[in-house]
Amino acid sequence: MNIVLYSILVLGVLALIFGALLGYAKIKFKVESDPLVDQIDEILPQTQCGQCGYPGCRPYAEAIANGDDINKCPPGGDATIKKLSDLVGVEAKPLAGTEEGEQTEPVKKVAYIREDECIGCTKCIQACPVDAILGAARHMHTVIEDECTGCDLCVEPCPVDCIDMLPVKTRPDNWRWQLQSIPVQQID
Amino acid sequence: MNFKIASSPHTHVRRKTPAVMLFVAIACLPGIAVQTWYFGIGTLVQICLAILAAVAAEAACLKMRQRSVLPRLKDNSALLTGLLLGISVPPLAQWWVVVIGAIFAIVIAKQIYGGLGQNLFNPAMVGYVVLLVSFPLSMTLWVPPLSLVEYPVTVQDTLMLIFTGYSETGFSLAQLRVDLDGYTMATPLDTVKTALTNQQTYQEILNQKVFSEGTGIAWFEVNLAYLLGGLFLLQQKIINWRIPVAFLLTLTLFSFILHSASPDGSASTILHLFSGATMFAAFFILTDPVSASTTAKGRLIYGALVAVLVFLIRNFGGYPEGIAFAVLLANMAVPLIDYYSQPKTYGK
Amino acid sequence: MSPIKEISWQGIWKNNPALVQMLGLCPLLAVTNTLINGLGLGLATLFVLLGSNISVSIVRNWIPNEIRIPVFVMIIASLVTCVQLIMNAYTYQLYQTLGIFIPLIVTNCAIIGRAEAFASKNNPLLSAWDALMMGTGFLMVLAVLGAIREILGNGTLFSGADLLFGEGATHLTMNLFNVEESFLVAILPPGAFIVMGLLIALKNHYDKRIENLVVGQQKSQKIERARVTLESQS
Amino acid sequence: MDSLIKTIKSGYLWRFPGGVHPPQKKSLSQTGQIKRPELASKYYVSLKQHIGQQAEACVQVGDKVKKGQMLSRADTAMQLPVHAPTSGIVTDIREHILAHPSGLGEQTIIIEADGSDEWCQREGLDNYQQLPPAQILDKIKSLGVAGLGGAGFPTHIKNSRPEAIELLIINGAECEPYITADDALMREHAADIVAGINILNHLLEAKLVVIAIEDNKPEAIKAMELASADEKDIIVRVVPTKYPTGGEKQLIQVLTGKEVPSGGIPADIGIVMQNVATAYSTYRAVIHGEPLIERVVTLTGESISQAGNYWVRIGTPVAHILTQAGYNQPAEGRLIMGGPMMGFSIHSPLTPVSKITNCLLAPAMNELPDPADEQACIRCGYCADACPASLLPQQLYWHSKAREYEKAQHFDLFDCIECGACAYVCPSEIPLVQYYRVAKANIRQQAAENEKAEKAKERFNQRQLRLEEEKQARIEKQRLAAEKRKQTMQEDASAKDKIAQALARAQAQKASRSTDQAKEQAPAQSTIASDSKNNSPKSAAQAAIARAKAKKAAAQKADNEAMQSAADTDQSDIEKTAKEKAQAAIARAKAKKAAAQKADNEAMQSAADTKQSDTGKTAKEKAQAAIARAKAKKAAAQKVDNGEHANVVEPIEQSDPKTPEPTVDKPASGETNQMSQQDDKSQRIKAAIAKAKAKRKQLGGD
Repeated sequence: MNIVLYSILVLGVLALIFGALLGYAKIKFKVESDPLVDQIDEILPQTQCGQCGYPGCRPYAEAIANGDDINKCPPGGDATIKKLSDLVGVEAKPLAGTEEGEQTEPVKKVAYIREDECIGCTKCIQACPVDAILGAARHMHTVIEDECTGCDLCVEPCPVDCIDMLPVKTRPDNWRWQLQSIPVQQID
Repeated sequence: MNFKIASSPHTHVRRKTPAVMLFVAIACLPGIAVQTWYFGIGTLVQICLAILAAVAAEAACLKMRQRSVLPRLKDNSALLTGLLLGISVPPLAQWWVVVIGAIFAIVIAKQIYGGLGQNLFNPAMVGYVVLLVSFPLSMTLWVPPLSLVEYPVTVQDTLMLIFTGYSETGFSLAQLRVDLDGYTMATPLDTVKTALTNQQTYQEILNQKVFSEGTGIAWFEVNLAYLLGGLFLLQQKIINWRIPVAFLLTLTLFSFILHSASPDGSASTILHLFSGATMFAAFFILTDPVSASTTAKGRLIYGALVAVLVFLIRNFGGYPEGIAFAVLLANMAVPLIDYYSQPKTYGK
Repeated sequence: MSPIKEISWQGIWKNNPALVQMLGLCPLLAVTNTLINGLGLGLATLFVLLGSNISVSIVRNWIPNEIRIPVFVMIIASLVTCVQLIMNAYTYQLYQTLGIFIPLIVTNCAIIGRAEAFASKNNPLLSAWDALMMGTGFLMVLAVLGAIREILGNGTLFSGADLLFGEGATHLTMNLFNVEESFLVAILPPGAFIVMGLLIALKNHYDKRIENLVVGQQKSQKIERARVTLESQS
Repeated sequence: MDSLIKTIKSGYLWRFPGGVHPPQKKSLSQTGQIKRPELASKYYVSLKQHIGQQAEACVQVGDKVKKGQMLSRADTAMQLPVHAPTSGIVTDIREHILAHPSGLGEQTIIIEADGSDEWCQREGLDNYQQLPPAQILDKIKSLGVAGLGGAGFPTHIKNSRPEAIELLIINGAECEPYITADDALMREHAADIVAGINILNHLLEAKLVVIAIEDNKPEAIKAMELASADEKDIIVRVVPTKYPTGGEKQLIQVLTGKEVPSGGIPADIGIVMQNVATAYSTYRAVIHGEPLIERVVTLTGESISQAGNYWVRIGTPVAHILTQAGYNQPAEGRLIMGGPMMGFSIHSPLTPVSKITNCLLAPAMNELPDPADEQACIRCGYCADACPASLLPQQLYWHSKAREYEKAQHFDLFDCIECGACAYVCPSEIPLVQYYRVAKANIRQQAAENEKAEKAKERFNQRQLRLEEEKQARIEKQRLAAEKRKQTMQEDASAKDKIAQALARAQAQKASRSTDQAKEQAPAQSTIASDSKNNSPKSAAQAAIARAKAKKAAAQKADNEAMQSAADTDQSDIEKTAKEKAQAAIARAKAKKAAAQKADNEAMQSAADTKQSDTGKTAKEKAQAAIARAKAKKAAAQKVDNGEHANVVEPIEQSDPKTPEPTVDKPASGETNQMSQQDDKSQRIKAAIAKAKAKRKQLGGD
């Protein structure tokens, strides 16, 4: 009987001590905020295009932190998914809406307004998430190329379809040494 | 006019990887010749077996991994692995020993890591260590040099021994190991180890028959031959001088210090340098580019590290020869060594 | 898939505690030099897992979140002590062979992992099933590993069956082949790592095959695009 | 520094780590005078030939230019002008392939030579010693002098460093195999080079000038020693032949033992390095006023029968000089601009020679064999032994290949000078340099993208903030207005009228706005409404008003008239105004909100009035508007294969697709006469529709 008594006693005392320790730890080492969202937001391409189903990159970052899929960002492509999977510790999946093995290297694009067709309706200006379109009502608009994220949100609202999404042109300056991909130009 | 597009530089040195491997193999030849001279045709049989097994294993693995087989076999790396392993195995060990070793070396130590260039450990040494650990008996059955053998071992005997375990006349290998005077022979290092644990002094040990003038019979010459091959490699700039030099110097230094401190309780420097696999290891094993360090400083550290480990194992460890273990241990340290021995970049 | 089926699939294959979660590797690698040793430890672990999952599941609603781990450990430790005493009583020789690895079951992450991940969130019945399946998965790996190493190293199978199943099981021991020298590496710890690695590779290989067969059947749904500036227009 | 200069003077040489000794092959082109090929018929002068920004062209197509005339204007410091290589006519300014490994194009001025090769007016600065440095620098800049060694760094910038310069190194090492351009120049123009050096040193006031020449050019060494014998601050230093001794950083290390700090420039340690050819062209520019329009180019390789050095005008297409030098192209040849170690293979025979082209290498089939397939890296470390920058190429390769760019940068990827020594010695024939280039380009790209993303995020957040503020303001305003209304209601009973009015207005606004609702009603209404004047194709035509809008002419016209109608509005009676306004709004383009907002008061009123007036015409207008929107929404996909439509489209299809506008206008204007004044709009619309159709067809045809 003594054994049982001692056992209970010892365990009880231990429980008290460790209980106190745990209580202290809970108060002392409380985690305040979640830095994960910031890290995820860093990885996202900040096009603010909404193709993930969230209004902007930050909301999507929050959603990922709360357990949403990481494969909903078409502008980021596979590279972003891979980085996200490394950060969040989730298995990388193919981009939503595509098949396994399908290449999803995003093509960087810039919006371009065919200025002679623009009627100055300002709709695209209102649609642009980063205020990259200049113009006033009834005056021709134009896209600030450097600020455009290529989200194509301005294309649909345009009533006269005068906005094109053009791939960013490769110039000698931003050429990436892809020797294989160069077409042999035949001039004259 | 259409032009081909290519990346600079447009000119290349004409020495390719297969050639480098072949050079190393060729440099082994003097050592193999001397070894065959002293220990019989068994050495050559083992080498052939090892090479065959290694190349076959490599081909099978490549096939399974769905890689192109022939171009990769042509890089001669499997051949070299087999060769190095074949040299290390006792000449009269049974055939399956070396075959298992070669398969293990190629499959587990090389292909599973991703093939040539990806392996962390020296494949030949992995194979050797697996054999040594698994079949300690077979792997320590070095016959005495032919000149000392009581019963002459013919070519047929050798083949019979390797493939059946018994010689034509029905002797087992253990029986053949008995020399003219009826003593069981072992390698010099083995003898030293056993005798020292039996409280004999080093001078007494030297009187045993395996020794002549401070070095083991046959082993001195074998080492010399490998040294020769190594110098050829150095001259051809196939290997870098840093690893062998660091290795040999450190081994010399440590063994000299210990031998000076206790001349009776430890082997001499000469014995350390010219018996066992010292020279073979210094020029052919340690310099395996894939698993060795690649920075200038790192190579010195790597060579010295192996030497220290060899010295420790030989003198204080359980095995008479410790090169294989030392190499594997140092292999593990290579990424670390390389990381911390980066050269100073220009302008930094 | 019904939850019962799902749990079985998860425990035995998909989320196998040894091959996939890589939990409890210490005893796994240390004792599996023969099939019987593996079976013995596997059964012990299975029993503890079953007990702990049921107990945790029963009391799950009363455990404050902050101290759940200590509570789980306490439950598991008690069960391990029971198992240890039982083995000591009935399979003394096996108890001797397994040695420290029986008490070490307490620290087997597979068990506390199940308590944390499953039992603390599900009802006792499901938890018991989960424990059974996870335990079986673990046991199977132990047994296979032990069998392979035993065959490679000694050329035998079921050697020492009497330790686990009593005297009557002695004839179970099979001598598959005789070699002059055993393949020692298989018995030694490195062999455990190598064989384990190969087992995992094999499993992944089959998974990939299965995946290739199934692939193309499901395609992820299209996402409704959000209009960042929709509300600001109205 | 003084002691260092003493050491340098004593003849001591340091050495740099690594380096390789590829076969020299200089004998192919080393002998003989520098030849002058015939003039080409066309020259392609790229506007950008150097590091820095592209200058703006200052000539126009059709201009007659003289040899040496400035073709582009350099406004900022990092710009350099280009000059006409010969006299002739500017025939085009367009994108043309550039002397760049990418084979991409840049703006290029194309000059058709007239054969007279007539100089423009040149002015030298004979008494440059008396002039302020700024004037000399300006001369150098305006004559387009750039570093002729490799990168083409503008010379005037290098020579106007604010730091005190102790040492001027003239690089005549020319370490790349095959190339002998500098060698030939030194042999033939040593005195001019020394004169150029004097000009450069006059600007820099360095304590010592070292001319470094590799020991495989004995004649050049002799010539330079002879020419500089009288100059006490100039010494000729012979350096051992090893690749890449001619690299800026390596040569500095060999001559001074110092290292240029990572990411820095030689001026940071008091050193400036210029190429011998740069010194020569500086001399030509300052003393003779000749712009940089030609340079020595080595044409070599076993495919060229008359290998040697040539004075080549900048902008000459390589095909021209190759023909002159007797080039027989092998079946699958490469043509390399630059040397075999660092040169790049060019894509087209029309690639022009640029300021940095020092060699054209046309190897025979087995002279420089193509690299075999890349094999596994065996970590042999030969590359590390060969690297002149003491990098670990095998690690860089590893990380570059795995795209672990952070780790690659940790191993100092950006200190790689891409000399190619590592790839030269690699036994596995891995194109190491290519891996580094791709990695560097990707890292730069990534950095640019990150910066852009950061900016986008900031802008997005700012915008969100602004929208939120606006929303608050709107709510506040509405609240105030409601309160005010309440007050007035209580105060004044007669306000009821006003409310009625407001309601009417609101309704009108809604009507004019709700395009989507109108869409459904549109077709039916339109057919009825347009019965009187428009047959069905016509109404369909009206329906496509949106498309019509898409065309410039129509839009402009509409704009003008809408303006006018808007102007008329005030004068004419209310009903008419209303109609005009509505038309204007429609014509202005389905700009739902814009129209609603802008036209606010008037449009609202007019819409209300329109409703009240209830005339057939108004209904028609509305229908048109609705239809237009409907069509706009349905857009391109719908193809109406109406016979009548086809008629309208027909003439356009026959005409040149590039100029549909005038063609379309004709039938449209023909119809105009038959129509009443009020309907000139519908005619316009029709025209526009036709255009839109044509365009769609064109697109479809593509």
